[in-house]
Amino acid sequence: MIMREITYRQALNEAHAEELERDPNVFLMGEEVAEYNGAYKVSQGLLDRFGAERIIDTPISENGFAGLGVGAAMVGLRPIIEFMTFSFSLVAFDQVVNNAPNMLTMSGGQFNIPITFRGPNGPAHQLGATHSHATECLYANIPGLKVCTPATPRDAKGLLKTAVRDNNPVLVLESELLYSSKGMVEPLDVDLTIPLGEAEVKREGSDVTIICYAQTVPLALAAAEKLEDEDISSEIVDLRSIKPLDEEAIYNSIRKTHRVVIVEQDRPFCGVGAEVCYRIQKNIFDQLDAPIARVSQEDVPMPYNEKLEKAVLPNVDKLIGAVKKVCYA
Amino acid sequence: MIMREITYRQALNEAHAEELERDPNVFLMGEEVAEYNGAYKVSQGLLDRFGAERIIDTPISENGFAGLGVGAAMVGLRPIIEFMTFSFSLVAFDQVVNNAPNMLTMSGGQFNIPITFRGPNGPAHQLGATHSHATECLYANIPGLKVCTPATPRDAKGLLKTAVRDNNPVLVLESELLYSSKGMVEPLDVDLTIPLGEAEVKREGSDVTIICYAQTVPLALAAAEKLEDEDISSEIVDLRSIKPLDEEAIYNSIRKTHRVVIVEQDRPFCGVGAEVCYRIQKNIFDQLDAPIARVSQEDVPMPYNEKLEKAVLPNVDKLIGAVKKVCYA
Amino acid sequence: MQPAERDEVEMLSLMLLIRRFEERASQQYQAQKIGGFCHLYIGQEAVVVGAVAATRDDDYLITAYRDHAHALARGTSPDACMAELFGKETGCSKGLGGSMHYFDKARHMYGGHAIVGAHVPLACGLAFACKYRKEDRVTLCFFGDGAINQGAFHEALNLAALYKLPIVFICENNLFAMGTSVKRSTSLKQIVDRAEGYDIPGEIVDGMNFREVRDKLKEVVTSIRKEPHPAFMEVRTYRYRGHSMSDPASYRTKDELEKYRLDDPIIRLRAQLTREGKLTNEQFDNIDKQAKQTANDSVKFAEESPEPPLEKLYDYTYVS
Amino acid sequence: MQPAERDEVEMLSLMLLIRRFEERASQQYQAQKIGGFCHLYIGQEAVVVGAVAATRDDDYLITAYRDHAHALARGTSPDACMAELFGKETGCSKGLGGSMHYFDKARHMYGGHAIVGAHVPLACGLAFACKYRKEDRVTLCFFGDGAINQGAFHEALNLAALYKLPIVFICENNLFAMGTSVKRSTSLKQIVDRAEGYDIPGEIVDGMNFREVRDKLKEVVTSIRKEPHPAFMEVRTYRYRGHSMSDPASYRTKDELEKYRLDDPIIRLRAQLTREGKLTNEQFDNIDKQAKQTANDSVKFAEESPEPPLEKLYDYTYVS
Ligand SMILES: Cc1ncc(C[n+]2csc(CCOP(=O)(O)OP(=O)(O)O)c2C)c(N)n1
Ligand SMILES: Cc1ncc(C[n+]2csc(CCOP(=O)(O)OP(=O)(O)O)c2C)c(N)n1
Ligand SMILES: [Mg+2]
Ligand SMILES: [Mg+2]
Repeated sequence: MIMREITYRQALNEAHAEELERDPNVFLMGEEVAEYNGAYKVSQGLLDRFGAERIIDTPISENGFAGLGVGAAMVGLRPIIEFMTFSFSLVAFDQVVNNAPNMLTMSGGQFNIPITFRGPNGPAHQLGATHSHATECLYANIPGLKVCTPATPRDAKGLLKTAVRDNNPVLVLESELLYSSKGMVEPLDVDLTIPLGEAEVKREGSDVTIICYAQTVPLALAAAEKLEDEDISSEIVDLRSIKPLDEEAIYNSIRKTHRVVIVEQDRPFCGVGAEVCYRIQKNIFDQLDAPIARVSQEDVPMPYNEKLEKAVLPNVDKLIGAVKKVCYA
Repeated sequence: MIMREITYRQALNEAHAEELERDPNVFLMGEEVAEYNGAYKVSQGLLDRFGAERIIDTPISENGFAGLGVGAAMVGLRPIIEFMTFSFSLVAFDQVVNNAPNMLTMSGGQFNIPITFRGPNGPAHQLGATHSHATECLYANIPGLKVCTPATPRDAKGLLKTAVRDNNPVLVLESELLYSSKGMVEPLDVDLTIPLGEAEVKREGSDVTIICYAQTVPLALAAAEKLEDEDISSEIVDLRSIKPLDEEAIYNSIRKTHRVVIVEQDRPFCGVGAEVCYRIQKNIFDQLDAPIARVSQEDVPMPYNEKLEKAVLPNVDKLIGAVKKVCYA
Repeated sequence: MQPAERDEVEMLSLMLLIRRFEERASQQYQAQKIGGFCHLYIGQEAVVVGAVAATRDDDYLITAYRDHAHALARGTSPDACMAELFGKETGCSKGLGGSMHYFDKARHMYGGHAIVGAHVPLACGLAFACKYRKEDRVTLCFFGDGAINQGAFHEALNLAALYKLPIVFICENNLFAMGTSVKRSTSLKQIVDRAEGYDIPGEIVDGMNFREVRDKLKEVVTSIRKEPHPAFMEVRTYRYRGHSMSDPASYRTKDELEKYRLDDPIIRLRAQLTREGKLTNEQFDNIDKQAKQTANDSVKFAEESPEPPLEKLYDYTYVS
Repeated sequence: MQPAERDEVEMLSLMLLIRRFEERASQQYQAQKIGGFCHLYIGQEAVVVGAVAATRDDDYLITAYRDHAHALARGTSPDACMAELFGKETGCSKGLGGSMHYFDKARHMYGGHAIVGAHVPLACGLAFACKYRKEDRVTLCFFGDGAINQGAFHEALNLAALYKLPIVFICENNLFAMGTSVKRSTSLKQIVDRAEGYDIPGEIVDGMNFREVRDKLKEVVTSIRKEPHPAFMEVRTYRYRGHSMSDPASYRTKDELEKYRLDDPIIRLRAQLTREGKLTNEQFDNIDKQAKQTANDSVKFAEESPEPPLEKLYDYTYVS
């Protein structure tokens, strides 16, 4: 099997095409997904290939079309709803957190909602306070939703395909800054799926476990390189899914390293790292040789200025600082 | 000074009346707040006293009137926006998490937003999946918002009055199930305010610290009584404000007890308890004699059936179980 | 496939069943056998029964939280409906949904939704699916006069018009949203005018008159089946009871209520049928007796039904 | 207090300044001196300048992210505007807002808002405050044709009509929302028809004609000052550039663009003034030279301005 090097964008595009091909119940709906080929070109060529009945442009009505998707899913269609960014999903919050995940319970098990909400999530570059939301912790709080955060082209393709086939509402939180990044992916004739709820060790190490996901994966890998120079060996655990959370993978790594830093792209207060930290200390408290550290955003609205934005975001230096602190504690 | 025993509802009503009286810029807006005197009668009599220009009924347009409030606050009015329940604030999520808290940053400090969003929050009794949201962790994630959760009539009055005078957006998360509860409050001629960000020790103890807020405060007090019988002495720390969080009060108690249980009314994943746990283990790791335990909702959509609802919610038995576990660990 | 003309006496029986069922429910609520919110439809029966009379059993139906009648009209058993209120496992939503969340998949009843306006986009999704699959079903989407001021309603109407979805938006205008009269919530002289803002054809219908609801809707549905498009109906009706069980409804006068009671949809259809010689007093009394019996039986059924077992608590969050 | 008639030559200068400013901004964006999103108003200048000419300096103004012109028209200095794009501390939002978030409190410019439709309720709040305080200001709320399909827009219009707020909703209909034409996003023949659904008086205005915008708005504003009420204007205009700096705008034809260019609002007002003997070619050239100079100077100012200091990062989350 000869792997190919493709972009994250291309990987997502292939995932769409393959699932649209596979199942006539799958359709893609969102702003500018069809004629414009996607604001970030993820849906390039899909309109030409699958036609206007399955690749559907919408008005700027996120709440409306998210809800339309949920309704269609009630009768067995499998909508892929693109939010141009997940910052705009906040105007559709009610549909995503009420109608999609609660339907199964409210109907006593009669209606599951096989829907995928996807699009870029988290800060990109100088987009300011309203366009930089990292929504993973908000949505992971909601029972009935699944949330995944691919960091590589391979994960992007495999997780999106799995999401589309999942019989529950799944959020695929992509990253604008990763769309052009490249990575090795199975050939086109392989039906690549990656299970939700399986973390991946992206690098083995013995001194410290760095837990990361999405945009913080390349960041963690870069930090690990530098830490190597200082004789600190980092194990990089990419969560890939936030919910369900692969606790075993986390614990297995910590049983080796006994030290943990969580680097997350969201805001600190009730962020993903807080939950991961709670579970670690609850379940393997005795394995910890130092307090768990987190690197996340500063708890301020995102400023436009580039220097300030950088100061708000997690970065390699902050991560290295945190790793050293837990290693020398 | 002779304290009076009044209900939580009455305390909120007094807070409104006093602030409306004090400052002509204050007005109250929401569904059924005026002619109906409030869905839960919190605004009883205010229309008669302050007139239709200041006590304003709205259509069922939460996003619209929440935004209207933010706009009015831009030019110096001090709106109190009532959500009939915070479950309905989810249709106004964008206004609450984008326009209210980001304006100060986006405008480079020109526009602060002195607005109060208030109403009952969290599960009440058999209201089902869409009407039982505990939103505190969602809103506390957002920089620029302040979030408080009064558990007693005195706190309700004092915190609401402080919120209205605060120059930032503040959420006062009340509890439907507490509206009729009673407690001692200062006489009417005392201008009672309680600072945001100050926890209160509601009961002193030495063996374990129970951190609670809102509906879990009476629950914690009840558990403490029972635990007393088994010779476990619990210190009850009522957070009162979720954000800002009174870390010192938490640490002071733990330095005495070395054991912690957090009992929260929200859902577990990325809940308030996760954040509190992270901070404790980060800042006073060495003081802990046992892993931190949390009692929160089960991570499922709220069922209507009473027995199942009870099983989802934190309760005295679950809390006692958790306390014993950390005490005998 | 056109539906067989539904028998009017049967439809009258259905209205009576709904009324008697809700009267029992109201008593049981007061006896604290039922929890949470409970909103009664009493007075509005002709709306949904008229709609059901005009449509096929496989057309899609979705509504808000005032939903008992909608399930009963679609044929969900009164037993399952009452058991749902009691939170029992035999309920139409297994006791997990409650009064506001009746669902019946087999009868194409898609709920029972409690966030005002939020189900209107769902309705568009149902209609979208029909069009996507080239089925000739029509979706009936019921909502209150208060819902039209929600953003979700607005976005949904535009989407339906844009995509030419086969859907009828049925506004059950009972003059009030809780204690707020339409005049105080809506900037319009008549609600139906809002449909124009989406280029959707609209009509005003007398919701106390079963035949008018049925006939006007039939016309609309026939047109939609020929060529999918949305339509809007403002159906004027009245709820005799408070908004929910806890509302004394002191925002309106006794006179107003009495005026509407005189126009009662059940009395009206009964009178029409009697006048036309299709129904005797004796027959009516029998029907009513039967309705009461069924309602009483449903209470017994609900009482004797088991609660959902605790261990099922985790079974409804995700499916595999 | 009625505003003094604003000098038309001055208004022409303002339009030229806006255009030259944005041309410079565009160059600087391409030179990567400016980050994030940047949306140009080129072609639409007559809309906001016409509006400003019809109103007082103390009337309230609020708009979406395509906001450079709105601040400049209100008198915010080009230096502060350019510095904002550069993320500098001397910017009109201290470099924290960027292109989409221009604010100028002193000039009653309330932003600069980037979530489509979400500022329309804010505008209602501004107008509400005026009415609450019994001031006779009018609020001008600008938004795009794409915004009218957001729930927030809908709820706001109903609230404005219900509370009789002194506000003009100005839809800058430039025919496209990103790559989506109005025909593909909106179920209506003309946008202004949507105002009827709220019983708000509406008008269509030629947005390429400064005088028409000014005169029609003046009429509306005079009526509102007498007795507060909302009004709606669909102003037809065109943006010459792509949606944002990264959009090649391949969804429209060169011919269409050329047609609108011939109708350029600056050329048109210039021709009118020249014809009427109020402006010579030489004067125009001088004005334009001045506009270019001001724009160039603003780039220099922005370049030389300091960045906001790092330690201020925490100063803008809460005030005391
Ligand atoms: C978004 C939202 N806001 C508020 C409520 C509370 N609420 C429930 S029903 C109701 C009134 C609805 O009136 P209407 O739409 O006319 O329906 P009716 O009850 O008359 O059938 C309100 C305000 C809610 N459920 N959802
Ligand atoms: C809620 C929301 N959805 C999507 C976007 C992305 N977006 C930004 S501008 C725009 C198009 C808006 O078009 P229009 O309202 O016509 O204004 P114009 O750009 O033409 O001035 C879109 C889709 C957004 N900012 N907010
Ligand atoms: Mg109603
Ligand atoms: Mg436009």
